[in-house]
Amino acid sequence: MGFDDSSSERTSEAAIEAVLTVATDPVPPRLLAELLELPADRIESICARIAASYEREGRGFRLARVAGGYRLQSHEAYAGYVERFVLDGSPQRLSPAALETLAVVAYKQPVSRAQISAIRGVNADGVLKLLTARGYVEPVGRDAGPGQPVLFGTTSLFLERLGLDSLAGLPPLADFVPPPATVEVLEQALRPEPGV
Amino acid sequence: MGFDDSSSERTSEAAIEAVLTVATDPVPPRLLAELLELPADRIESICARIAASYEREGRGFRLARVAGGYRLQSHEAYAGYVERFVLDGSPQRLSPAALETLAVVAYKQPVSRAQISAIRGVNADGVLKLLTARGYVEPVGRDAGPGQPVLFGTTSLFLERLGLDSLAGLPPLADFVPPPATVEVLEQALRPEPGV
Amino acid sequence: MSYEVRTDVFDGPFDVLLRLINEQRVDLYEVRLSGIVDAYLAEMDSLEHLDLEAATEFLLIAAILVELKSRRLLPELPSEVSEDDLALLEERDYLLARLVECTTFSAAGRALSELERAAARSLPRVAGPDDRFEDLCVDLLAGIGPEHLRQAALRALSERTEPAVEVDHVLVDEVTVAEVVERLAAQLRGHSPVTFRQLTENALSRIEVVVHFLGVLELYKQGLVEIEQAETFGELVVSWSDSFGDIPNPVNPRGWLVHVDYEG
Repeated sequence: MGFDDSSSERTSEAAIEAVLTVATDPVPPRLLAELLELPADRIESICARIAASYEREGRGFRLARVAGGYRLQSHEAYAGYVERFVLDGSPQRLSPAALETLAVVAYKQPVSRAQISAIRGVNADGVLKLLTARGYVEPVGRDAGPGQPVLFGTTSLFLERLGLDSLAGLPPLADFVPPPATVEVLEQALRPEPGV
Repeated sequence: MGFDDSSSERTSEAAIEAVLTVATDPVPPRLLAELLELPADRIESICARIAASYEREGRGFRLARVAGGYRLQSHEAYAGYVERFVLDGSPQRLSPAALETLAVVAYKQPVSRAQISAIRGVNADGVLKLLTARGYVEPVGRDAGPGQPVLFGTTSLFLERLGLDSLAGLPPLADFVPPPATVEVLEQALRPEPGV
Repeated sequence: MSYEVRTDVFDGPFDVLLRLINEQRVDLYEVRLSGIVDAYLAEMDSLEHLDLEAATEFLLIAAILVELKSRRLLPELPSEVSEDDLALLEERDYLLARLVECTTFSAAGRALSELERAAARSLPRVAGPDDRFEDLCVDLLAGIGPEHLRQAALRALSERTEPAVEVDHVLVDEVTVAEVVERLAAQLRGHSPVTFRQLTENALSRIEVVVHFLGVLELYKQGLVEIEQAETFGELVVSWSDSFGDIPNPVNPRGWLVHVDYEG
């Protein structure tokens, strides 16, 4: 439980836990070091302590070191519950919002996360994560502009599931003209600087 | 630490933790009850215990009850770190006009566009469009009356973003009725002659 | 006098009125109505399309204000209250009810914003299942064909529009004037005079109080009750009118607080 920790040590532990809670991908120790303004080796030792405490307390999650970073993940001892949850509790079909996001990627690829969010009017992170995890969407490159945002496109699995040979098989949007605001957002992809 | 817990109790706690670690939406207690084959009230008490232990141990995450379910979220005490980590930043703030419309929908739902316009004294189309795009508001049905206008209500995303478990958690509208002194000011301003 | 008019989102006539009354703390009769009108027209011009409903609403309010103002400016008014006066009072109280309601929802909106701000300090976990559970996931695209995708793209890329023309009735509150008139008549008939305060002590909201006030006015208009007020701002005392005994039932009023028809 660490009652012998200094309070700043506890704060560092909790700050790392907070960041890992919201992270969707493994967080490199270097990034944690920047956030907490601590040397990387301190981060490593703090993370080791957190991991040990979860293990000792028999928590349902663990702190794993994967792909060059740390992430929270479910403990394999409870994989049975997680499997049933994924089967019963996770969406059986795409929500209308998710389908619309997928459609934007399909028709307007390559597009950045920020462009999708701007078109949809809501943060698209969660949906993109889901679509990527299911293999319908993947990163296809980076924009040349500042921050070099990742650009997304659809996968061959996506084509396969829709029964299409190629993207050319998507039914045309015909004479549909998007409203000016949408056009503006999309055109930014064609400029050297995305400005998003 | 709970070393006096039965081991099945510890298993239940950990199983819930494992499921909440992989969940992307609030998990209804009913679903947890099915997965763990426990009555729903047991689930509630186990979740209360988990939440209390995180709080007691000063964890960087907490177990919250929102939109009718449980979810893990970062602890607000470490919001500074999380905000720096999540570069996307917080969503754009809603204008006073949008907030007022959102309040009308929240408290009067299901409510038609014309009813909203009448209360606000101004056409609500644009603002409703914005709130719908943000995912805070959605059409929930049609009125039986003439023209069968679309009726709007708030979404579970609205509850999630406000950190509410259900609409019952909204502060009572009566709290916002202007105090008598204010009404007096309004009344006097509209008084055609003193002492009617 | 300057008017702060919002430029990004149109706030509406009630907000402008409320701002004038609350912030500037002016007597409305000393406000140059033309100033409000000018500010409004400028606002209308800046909108992409003319909002007929809002414009009509504003003209209605302006008309009520002009009339109230003109009456105040007249030195002598007949001592007895005429039909026209009553109608004006009704309009005035209708307006008051709307302003109170508008104020209420403004405050509620600010409270929602505070909730959101507080909740945003605690972000949810959305990472989802680890990779090893990927195989378990069902095909989310089952049953979705290219045409579904096309429709979704059209929805996502167009501004969401709902059917624009609606014939609708506006329900300001659950309590209708008609209901209140009947309730008041039952309460007053054959009983000793009561104060307006007593009549409304169980009211749940201020709007309801206003509706009761309108109900009393309606009964007064039909000659069924008498209203006395001993002094300015004093208690209103309502009594059943003896001359009618207990013969007539009150006629249901138009119930205009309940059914406001908007044409547009």
